[in-house]
Amino acid sequence: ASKSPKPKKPKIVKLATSDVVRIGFFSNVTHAPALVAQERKFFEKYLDKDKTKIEYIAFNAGPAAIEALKGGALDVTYIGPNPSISGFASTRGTLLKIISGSTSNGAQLVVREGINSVADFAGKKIASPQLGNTQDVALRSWLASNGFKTSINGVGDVTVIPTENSQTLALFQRGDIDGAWLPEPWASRLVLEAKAKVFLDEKTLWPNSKFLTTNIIASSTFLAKYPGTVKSILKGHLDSLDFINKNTVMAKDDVQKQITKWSGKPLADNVINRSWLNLGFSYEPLAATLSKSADDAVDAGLLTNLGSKGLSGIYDLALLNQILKEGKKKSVTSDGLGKE
Amino acid sequence: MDNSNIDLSKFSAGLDALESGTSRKRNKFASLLNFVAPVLAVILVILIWQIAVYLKFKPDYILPTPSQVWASLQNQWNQGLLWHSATNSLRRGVQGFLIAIVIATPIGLALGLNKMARAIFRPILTGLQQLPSVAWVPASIIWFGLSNATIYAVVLLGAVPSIANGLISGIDQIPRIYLKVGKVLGAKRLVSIRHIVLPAAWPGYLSGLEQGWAFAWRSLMAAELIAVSPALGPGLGQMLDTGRQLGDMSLVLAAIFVIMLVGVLIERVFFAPIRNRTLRNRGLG
Amino acid sequence: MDNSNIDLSKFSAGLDALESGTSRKRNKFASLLNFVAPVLAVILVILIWQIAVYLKFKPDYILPTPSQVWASLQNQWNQGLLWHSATNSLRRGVQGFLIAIVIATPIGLALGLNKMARAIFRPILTGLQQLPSVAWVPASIIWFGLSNATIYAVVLLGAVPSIANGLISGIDQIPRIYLKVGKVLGAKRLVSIRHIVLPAAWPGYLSGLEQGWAFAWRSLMAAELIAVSPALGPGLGQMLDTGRQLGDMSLVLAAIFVIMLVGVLIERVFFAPIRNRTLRNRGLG
Amino acid sequence: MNNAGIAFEVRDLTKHFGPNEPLILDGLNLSVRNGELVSILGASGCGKSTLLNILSDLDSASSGSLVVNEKTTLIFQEQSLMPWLSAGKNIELALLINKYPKKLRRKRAQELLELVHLGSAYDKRPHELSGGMKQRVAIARALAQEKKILLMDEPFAALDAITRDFLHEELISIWQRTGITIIFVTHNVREAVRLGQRVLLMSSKPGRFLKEWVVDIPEPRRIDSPAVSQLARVITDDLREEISRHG
Amino acid sequence: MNNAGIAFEVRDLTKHFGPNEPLILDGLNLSVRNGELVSILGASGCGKSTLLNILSDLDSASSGSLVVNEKTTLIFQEQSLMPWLSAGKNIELALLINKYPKKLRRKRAQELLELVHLGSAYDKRPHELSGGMKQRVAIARALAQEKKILLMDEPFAALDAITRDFLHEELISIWQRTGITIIFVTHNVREAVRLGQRVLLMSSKPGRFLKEWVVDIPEPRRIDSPAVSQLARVITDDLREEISRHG
Ligand SMILES: Nc1ncnc2c1ncn2[C@@H]1O[C@H](COP(=O)(O)OP(=O)(O)OP(=O)(O)O)[C@@H](O)[C@H]1O
Ligand SMILES: Nc1ncnc2c1ncn2[C@@H]1O[C@H](COP(=O)(O)OP(=O)(O)OP(=O)(O)O)[C@@H](O)[C@H]1O
Ligand SMILES: [Mg+2]
Ligand SMILES: [Mg+2]
Repeated sequence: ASKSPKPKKPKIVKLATSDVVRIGFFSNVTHAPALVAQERKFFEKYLDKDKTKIEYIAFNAGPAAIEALKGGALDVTYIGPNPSISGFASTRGTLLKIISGSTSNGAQLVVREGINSVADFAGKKIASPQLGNTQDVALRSWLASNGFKTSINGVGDVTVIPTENSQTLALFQRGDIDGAWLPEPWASRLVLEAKAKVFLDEKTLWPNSKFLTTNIIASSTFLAKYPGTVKSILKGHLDSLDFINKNTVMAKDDVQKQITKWSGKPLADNVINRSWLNLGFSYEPLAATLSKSADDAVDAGLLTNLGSKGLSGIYDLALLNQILKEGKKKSVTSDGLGKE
Repeated sequence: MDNSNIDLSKFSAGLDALESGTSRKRNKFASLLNFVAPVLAVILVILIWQIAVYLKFKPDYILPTPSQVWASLQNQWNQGLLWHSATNSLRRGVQGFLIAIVIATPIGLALGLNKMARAIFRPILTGLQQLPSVAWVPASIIWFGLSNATIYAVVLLGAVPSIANGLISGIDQIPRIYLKVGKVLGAKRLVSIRHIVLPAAWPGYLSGLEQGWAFAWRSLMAAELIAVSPALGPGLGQMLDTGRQLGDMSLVLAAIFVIMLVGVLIERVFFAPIRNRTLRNRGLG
Repeated sequence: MDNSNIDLSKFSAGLDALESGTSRKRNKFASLLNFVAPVLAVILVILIWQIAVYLKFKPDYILPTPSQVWASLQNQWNQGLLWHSATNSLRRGVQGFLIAIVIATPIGLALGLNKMARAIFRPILTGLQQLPSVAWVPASIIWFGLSNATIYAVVLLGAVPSIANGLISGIDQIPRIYLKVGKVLGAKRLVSIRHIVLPAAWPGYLSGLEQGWAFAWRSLMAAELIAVSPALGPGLGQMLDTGRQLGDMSLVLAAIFVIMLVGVLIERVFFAPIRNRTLRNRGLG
Repeated sequence: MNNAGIAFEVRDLTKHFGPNEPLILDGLNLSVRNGELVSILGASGCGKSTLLNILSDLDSASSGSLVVNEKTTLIFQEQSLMPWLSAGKNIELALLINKYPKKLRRKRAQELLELVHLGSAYDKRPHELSGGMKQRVAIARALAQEKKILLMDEPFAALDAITRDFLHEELISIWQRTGITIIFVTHNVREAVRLGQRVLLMSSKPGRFLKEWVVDIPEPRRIDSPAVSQLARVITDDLREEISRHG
Repeated sequence: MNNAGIAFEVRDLTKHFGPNEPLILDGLNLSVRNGELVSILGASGCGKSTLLNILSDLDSASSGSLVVNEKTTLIFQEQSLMPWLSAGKNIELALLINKYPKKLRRKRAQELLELVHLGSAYDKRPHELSGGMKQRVAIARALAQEKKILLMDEPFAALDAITRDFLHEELISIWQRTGITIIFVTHNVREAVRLGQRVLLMSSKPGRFLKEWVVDIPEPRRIDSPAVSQLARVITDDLREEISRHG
């Protein structure tokens, strides 16, 4: 335990560190903590730069990140809950551990003018980002709880159309779909660019109005071998979260800079502003929401390879809790799904 | 060949490509070979695969066993997805390909026969051929929305330039004597195209068609990812993507297997007989 | 032709394809045309586009104006991304393609010349050709990690089957007389391949190479989506995808434009001269 | 127009293949009346095929004037059957293009094949025919077109003496019956004399007509008759002189 | 092995193209000594080219035995130059394959082209050559190989009488100088007599050797000499009889 916010080194030395650490992320507003940490060099702060080199790798989608993890080409990555679960399930729990939360909330059901009540959904077409992902599952279970039948191939009282977010905007503009359950920044873009209106914010459906959007995973082998390095990254991550929550304007600016750096083009200002309002940035793993969405997915027949053990062992929050304890903060729980 | 007694009943095996292929016996053997050999190839692949699995070369979530892949296939089958996806994809692929032929052939003919048209439009055609299918997806969705038209648009934009370019190079390779004969016989434009240019360019065109089919089929796999919707129905591309999303290598391999299978089937059932007949008829078999 | 006085200084324009192409004057005109015409084509396209924009045919987030696309290009340029991406992609594409030629040519030769090998392995080759590049991505990442090797693997798996199949069908179309001449001259296996089979199959092989390049380039665009890292660097595929992800049609069109441009450039600088020389040399120009 | 007048006329025709290439034909003049049968002789490479190509509009002259008053067809010196069609279908293609009634085509093609002694070759592909057989199918195909001017480029070169004799008679009989104009290029001097009303000798480098013999031996001529032999000998001597001029 | 013994021997050779096809060659017997020059005559389509193909191992016989004691080469009846090589390079290819020293190839190719009166055609592509010129390049290419057995399938068919005469003399001189074995297929009966030590007449349907004439006219023979003409007339009569048997 240290007194100043800047940690001293002694504890780190005890844990093994790697020569290089490869950190994955998406250049996307939901990965803001990764982007801000890069811009402000928070990871570098805790990693002895002579000993450990950082490689940042930007992914476009979850599967490639998981494949890179499987191929040993990636050590730690920011990623959504669904690829985390499928990566865990498809390797019977051997591939990865969730080591911290990062982002929560920021998904909304947006609809076109004229849909004012639940009853208006009958016969409508609603898009989701991807078959079996968090929003897709949430949409289906919400519809079910309101008495609408849906099916995986779409046919039902309400047609659920999983399609890529970028296409959702075009389809909505064309009038091919009547609404969509979308994460940020897409919910904001539909509202701002296509005059959609918010029918429902997903967080209202969750206990404490919080659900998981992005977390950090580490390769199990890397975590076992180099806990020191992982711990340093987590410290950087916590600094980044801290910075984001205290300096909204600067953080947004950092995010825009990084997005521009990696993809050549920033988000529109009104889009990032509106998205930001809907997102929460915290290390809380929100393990309960993870297991609930896994259960929902299994119920919907969308997660077939989850073994009898379920998600147990997916979390390893020991390092995070160590740091929290060092910072005299309340430790977090894995809700029975792994080390704390 | 000095002092050697040439055994006439056998033909020196080394120069297969040279055979005139007139012997029926040889043909029968060849057609049997043509059907048995691919099976052999598959068995070979599975054998190597199984050995690699036995050697525990990679964990099974990276290199699943044949039986795991088989189980994935069965699972898809039981859900009714496999048959539905395969037939859906096949239908779309074949329809898209046929439409592509209908569109590409006049384009290829026009550019093949007219130097001016070729100079102006061939770069555009070649440019279009260079574009990945995914480039067409946004535009197609905007134009055609969530309908099969979107999928066909992507397939067509993939296959048409390739087929047209194949026909153009087929026309380029026509020995000049046939065009001269056509002119001397007094063939007018259309008759000449129908009876001289197309048949003379046919071998080259046919190989353009095969490449075009591959383009069509691959573009289709990309197009099928656009959305899961009742209007579109499932497809093999979707199945492959699901496997990827779930990180389920045995499903990925199962999808790859079916995609290859359908592709090879098309080649065997459609292209191979036409190709063999063409070559045989022209004394090239 | 009854009673008609044929003007000798002109040649009936209709039968372009028939010309013997020996006139230098015509050749000069042709090569000028070859360089001016594509520019004409581009101007034409931009004109139609601009008119469509003026007619307010579609809102500008769907159909951006040429100047918006230009602005996107400039923006990418200013970021240093455009030049970096284009050269990165071009280098990878060309290198991958060259490696693909080196791998595909012996395969094509072996399957083209040996009936047994062809019967067994061609279905596999054709099957591989049918697979969308994205099918290779998981396996490649797992094998080669996030390195250029992964990208090359995807490019090779896209281009090799196409080039090999092109060579096989080029060999199939060799008039038998040349192989016979080779045998009568006493050419052994390798000499025969080098001096007879390859040159005789060359026109067909060349068109296979062009298709193979398109496959390589398109596969590259897919492979570049895997990830961006200092080890990989940006590429045009990435640029296209960014446009898609952002729903930014002017960036999408800008990327399409650059991808087409590089593709057409390769065709103009590399393939067109070889093709024209080949045809001219054989009296097919 | 059939009995009188000019079938085609060539005046001061020159030809070179490219601006820096030598003249192949230089100031060539030729006028052929309707219904004439003219033989052309000349050294290998002197430009006979080039002239026939120009007459049939397959190639253009570099300068000079050319008037062709009738439809022409050409029997090529090289193999010219379509490899994707059987012998019979090759002939039917000519009939089709010339709008011969569909129902009668097969019968007509068979007749023409029989004319060239290939009655049983209808279904054979070109690659299954011998060199001489291919040549004969090409002759039958040319006859199928019934054009007013028939240009023949060494049509009988691959035929044995007997078949050739027989086809000489057939050709003369068709010519007499239909009154078509025939230009017959050959290397066989006796054949030229046997068939031609006139025999033209072409020079080489550049090609132009050097000499002309009017053959007034009455039909039926025989190729081994003394009259034919004698004129052939005279012409051969001229040909030898012409060729030796160039080495 | 050069002066005595058998160059090749064919016994009871049969050939058909496919099980239900008629026999093209049936029980053909032929024995040729080293250094012989044998002419073969026969109707168009009787199987001459088929026989040469079998002798050069391009095709297989259906039954019978064949012993070939020397390396053979063949001049094809059809156009056989590689279209992607110039005339000179076509010859150099033959030299290359036969391991002729690299440095001397160009010179040797030029010599051979001059031998066939095409000294200035080195850089011409096949499509820029006339029919007769192509044939002569093919002859030069065959000579470049210096094989012990030279099979010639109507090699002079597209040449004018004078060039042909000249090449007859060249061929005889090469033959006398090198002692190679030559099989010469032709339709020109006088040519067969002019060149051959023996002249063989082949029947058709099925092909087999009908008759044989030993030509004992001393060299230098002239194609228009009475002795040659007389024998030619005798053979032509036999040929006519044979062909008329089949219609
Ligand atoms: N496309 C071409 N390009 C260049 N030169 C050519 C071309 N075609 C023909 N020639 C040349 O023109 C000359 C005449 O050729 P042509 O074919 O007319 O001769 P020919 O009289 O028919 O000879 P042969 O009796 O051998 O057939 C030859 O010297 C030939 O090399
Ligand atoms: N590939 C083939 N398939 C079927 N029949 C063939 C094939 N090749 C040749 N023939 C037949 O064999 C016979 C002999 O042909 P070949 O070419 O040997 O004749 P040839 O004596 O050389 O005649 P020519 O003097 O006309 O060249 C012909 O009747 C021909 O139709
Ligand atoms: Mg000629
Ligand atoms: Mg023959």
